[in-house]
Amino acid sequence: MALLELDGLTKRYGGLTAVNGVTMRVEAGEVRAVIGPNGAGKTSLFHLITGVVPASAGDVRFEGRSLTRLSSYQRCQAGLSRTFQLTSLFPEMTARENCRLSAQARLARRWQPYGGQAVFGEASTRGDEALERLGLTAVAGRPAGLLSHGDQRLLEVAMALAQRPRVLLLDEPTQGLSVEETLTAVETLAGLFAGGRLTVLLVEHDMEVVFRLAQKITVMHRGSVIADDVPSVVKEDAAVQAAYLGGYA
Amino acid sequence: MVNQADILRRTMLQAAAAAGFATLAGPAAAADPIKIGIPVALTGPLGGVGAQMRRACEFWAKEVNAKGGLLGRPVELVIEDTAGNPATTVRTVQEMVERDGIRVITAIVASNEALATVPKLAEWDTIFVSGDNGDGRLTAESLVPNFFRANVSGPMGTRAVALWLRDSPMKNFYGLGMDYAWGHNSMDVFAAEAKRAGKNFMGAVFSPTGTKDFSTYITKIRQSGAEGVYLVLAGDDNNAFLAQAKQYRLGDKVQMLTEQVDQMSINATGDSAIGLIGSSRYPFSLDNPVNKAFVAAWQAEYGRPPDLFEGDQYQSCKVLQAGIEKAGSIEAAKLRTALEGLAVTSVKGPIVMRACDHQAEQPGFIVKVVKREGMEHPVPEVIASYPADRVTPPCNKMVYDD
Amino acid sequence: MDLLPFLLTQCLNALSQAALLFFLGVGLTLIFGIMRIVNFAHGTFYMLGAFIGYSSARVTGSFWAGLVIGPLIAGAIGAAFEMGLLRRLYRRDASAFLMVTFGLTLVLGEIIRLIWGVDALQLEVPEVFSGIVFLFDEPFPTYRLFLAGAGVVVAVGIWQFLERTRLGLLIRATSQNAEMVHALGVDVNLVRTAIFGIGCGLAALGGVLAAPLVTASLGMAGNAIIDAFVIVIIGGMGSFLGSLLAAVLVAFVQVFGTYYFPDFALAAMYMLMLLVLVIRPGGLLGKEA
Amino acid sequence: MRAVVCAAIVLAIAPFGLPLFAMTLLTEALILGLLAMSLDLMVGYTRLISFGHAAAYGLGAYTSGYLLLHTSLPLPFAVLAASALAGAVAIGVAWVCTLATGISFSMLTLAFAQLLYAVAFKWTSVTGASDGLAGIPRRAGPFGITMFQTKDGYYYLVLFCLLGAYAFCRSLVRSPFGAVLRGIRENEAKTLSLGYNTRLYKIAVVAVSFALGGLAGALYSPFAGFANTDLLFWLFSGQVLIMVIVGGQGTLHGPILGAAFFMLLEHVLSLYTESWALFFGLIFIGFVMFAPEGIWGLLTRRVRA
Repeated sequence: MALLELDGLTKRYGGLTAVNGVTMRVEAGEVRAVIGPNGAGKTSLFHLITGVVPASAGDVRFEGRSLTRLSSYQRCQAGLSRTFQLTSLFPEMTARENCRLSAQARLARRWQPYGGQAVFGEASTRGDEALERLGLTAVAGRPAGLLSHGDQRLLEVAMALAQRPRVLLLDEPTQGLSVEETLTAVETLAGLFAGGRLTVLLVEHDMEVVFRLAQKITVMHRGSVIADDVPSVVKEDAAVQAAYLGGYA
Repeated sequence: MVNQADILRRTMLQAAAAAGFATLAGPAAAADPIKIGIPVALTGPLGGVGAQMRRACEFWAKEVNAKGGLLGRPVELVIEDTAGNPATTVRTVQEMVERDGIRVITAIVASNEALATVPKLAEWDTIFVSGDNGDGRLTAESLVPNFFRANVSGPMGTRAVALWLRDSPMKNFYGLGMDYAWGHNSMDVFAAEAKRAGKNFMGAVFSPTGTKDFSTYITKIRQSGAEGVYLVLAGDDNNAFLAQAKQYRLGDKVQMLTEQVDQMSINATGDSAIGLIGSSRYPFSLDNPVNKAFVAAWQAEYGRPPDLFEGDQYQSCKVLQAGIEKAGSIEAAKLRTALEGLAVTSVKGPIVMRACDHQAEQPGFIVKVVKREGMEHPVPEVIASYPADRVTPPCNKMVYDD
Repeated sequence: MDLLPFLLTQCLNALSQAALLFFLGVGLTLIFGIMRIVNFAHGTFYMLGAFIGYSSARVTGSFWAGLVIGPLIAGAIGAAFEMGLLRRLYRRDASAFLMVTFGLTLVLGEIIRLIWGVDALQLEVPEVFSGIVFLFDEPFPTYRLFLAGAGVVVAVGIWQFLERTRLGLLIRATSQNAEMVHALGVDVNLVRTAIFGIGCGLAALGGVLAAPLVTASLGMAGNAIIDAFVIVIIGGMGSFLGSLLAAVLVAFVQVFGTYYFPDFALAAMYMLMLLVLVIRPGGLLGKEA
Repeated sequence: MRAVVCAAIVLAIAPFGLPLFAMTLLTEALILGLLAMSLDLMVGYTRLISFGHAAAYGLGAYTSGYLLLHTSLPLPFAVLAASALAGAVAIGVAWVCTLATGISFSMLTLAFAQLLYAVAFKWTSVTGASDGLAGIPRRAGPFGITMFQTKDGYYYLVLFCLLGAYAFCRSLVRSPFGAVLRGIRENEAKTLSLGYNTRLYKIAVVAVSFALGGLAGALYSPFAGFANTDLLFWLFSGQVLIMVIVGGQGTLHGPILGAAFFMLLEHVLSLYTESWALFFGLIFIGFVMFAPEGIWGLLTRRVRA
């Protein structure tokens, strides 16, 4: 049984079908990228998996359990942590507080309305660990809103990581970064994924990034999956080349 | 209203008394003013009425002080704005009591302000002589020993209208009142009185305070087929209704009757008020020597005759004055005894503050609004008057037996 | 009264009332749509219009002079207020506007009291419209017909203004994206001043037109502002068409609600507002959810 | 923290130094302070801008007034019951209002408060309609305690409630729960995506805020001996919101200062001039223009400088 299974997942907006019967299996420990041209339905797919928008048809299963009826925060509680295409942080909190609040969400007494030293202590430990892994310890005390754009993108990953997720969903982690920032970010992420302990689902535009990070690639085009394999095979796929990679080759 | 010099003077007086000079300081003690609290609505929707009441109090104080004061002491008014808000009124009076040592108040404008204030009078050991508050309950179920009503109450005004109706050929009546305690009380009295007079009361409708569009109410009145409609409206609502009723030509078919007719609303509605019949708590045209002197002095001071609330508040001040003179003090216990059963020759003729429910027995007047040559606005003209014993309700009651 | 004349009378009553509510609401909604300001002082401008209208009519002897002068002066005061104070606050959060317009309400209200006194003042219906027409034998004031007509004229006028004129175009563009308009070299400040002035002027126009029905009094502002809020909220904040729709809806609910359920006259408007908001949190035609 | 302890001590010894009427004003200022502080939980810490906080105050005031007039419940129990009722009603109100966010949320709270106002106007048997409830007693008890019947005793009850509520709120906003509120304030969508059921947190904070606002109202009606529909009117909601902003939102003590400032300024001005509203308004405008961070901000800026 795969960790995360999508079964005929479909989203229709009126006459437009944004996601059309996507079926996909993500195994534990796998780093999977979803790629496709603009409007292919990648971000919509993310929204369907995380429950931000309800699916028109199909099912999302996590560890064999259907998530369809769970709302977005419940899916997160189940172990899916995500980042956003447009950076979404708590700008007035420090980077450390951002991670702490994120980690706190996975603790049983996260809602405790008094005291809370124990909760904060545990959450800080997890948060600091995540900051460390993304190399953000040096800027941990700065307000998130004042960090460089590159650090903000990484901070969002750190926040997701601090939740110790079963599946990490990253929506274009290098979006809007300069060439140099992208390089740094990719190396950091590659280091992070190296141990094989994380299961990652990644939407990405930048082909260099995808081929550097992903073990498996799903290619989407106009809402449908047109290829699903290891990078070397996908690269050679004629349909993919026609639809998408042609522009890069 | 308190200034530094005032506080200083008071402190010195207290010091003198403490030093055992109290007996020697006779003249100084006599100059210690009698302070009267005026917690009156000067801003907000009741500001117009409040301005009249304050004016009457100031006129009275000036008059008294010109004649050497009360008990040989000058009268000092402590005037504060309540904005017509009962909570503010209670706080204001509390402060007057605690800060200025005030033991007598008058000139509260609205009945709900008065109803909020009276339960506290005992705690404050303070006498309150009403000059405007019409709610029948103040001298019935809500009566407290320290409250006195020198003015005409709402039920009394309604009663006067009802007495006038007995002699009128109209048979069928409808009612429009403000959705307010006063509106409901007065309407109840009117309904009961109309039935007793063998008239047909066809029902009433109540509009929320602040209603701006009366068209639907006018439709309802018209549909009822009544010959007369009894109005219990005040302030902006009253003005709006009269203006719109005129635009719908309601007066052509239905005689409008109202609990109180005052010049201020006539001025605000102009010709719309012409033909309106209602009771008046105080019409300035009363023919008696006390009133003639009062109107003349008022005219000299303000260049116009006194309006309803001015006359009624002035009467309250005179009652208070007579009480203080009789008691020789403003101590609540003494003043209360003095006021009970007190007879005064007022602007409305002889009146008696009866002991049983602290309501002043006084006559009722019915006026009709007419246009007069040489006057800018229409004026009320007395068309009937009823003696005190017919207008004043039985003790502690809001309804009448006959 | 038969059913037909009854229905006709009530519908015309509602339409005349809708016109007054529309004048009140549309200015507020325009200001909100463009400037994201909840203008607490809107009711006070309405009241100011009534008082200036009264004085101008008294001095010139013509209601129509008041109808022109009232909105002009109120609009000028509104524009001056925007230039003098509001303009310095656009970088701050919405609470600053709430407070500064609350302050203006107090100041303007007190100035009106000092100038015109506490007594209510009557503005006579203009001679032309002081008569009545008979609808199946039921008298109906021509002034109310005029009000309904004025509502239609002003609504069409504003619509044409927004659609056809350059300023209208800028106003619509600014409500979409102020920075973009600014980048195009347009003085956004000027647009804001204009819209604030126009909004206040519209409120004052409503005030002058309402004065013959309710008299000019110090109680006007408090009543008006909550009505204006309700119209804007039901219609959707910032939506011109929404405020028109809401004014008509509220007027009909009030006129017929008061007739059939007089005990709920006060609650009807708020129940309607709650109902609309629960179904459509952004209001009938609002964009925000 | 030291400043808070100092302020508490000064307030505790105030009855020994202040004249009677000043104590009346101070008591009312503290009650309003409690109300403003309760609103700060929503406005300052969660950015839930409520235009209907008068509903909490009015609910509390009417409930304790009704209980004291018509039952034999001792004063402290009546006050607590009123506070609990306000909190319970808030759960229902918040459940509906949190369907919306931003300005729509504000408008829904306004609609609810106005509906409550309309109900209070019609439900004569309970609310006394336009008359309100008058002559509300400060009943003795429990266990024969008569302390609260005296002026100073009542002041201490109010002070105790305010300090207790302050300690509670302070602990709340610094707790894990408070951290989530802060998250909602800064970025609600993100907070939701982190796995927090933000709507539940919002409903909870509205309930707490209403319970404390209700407590303030419940203390007010036996203090004034009176409750009426003005306490529920939208204008009052606006004033409380302004007290919070003037004082400095998101600080808890700022709004208490704001409330005292608002009330005392209005009071002092109205003593000296009939045109108090003119100066009151001008001072407000001046505040916005020159002291954007509120009274607390102004004070701390002075201290730092």
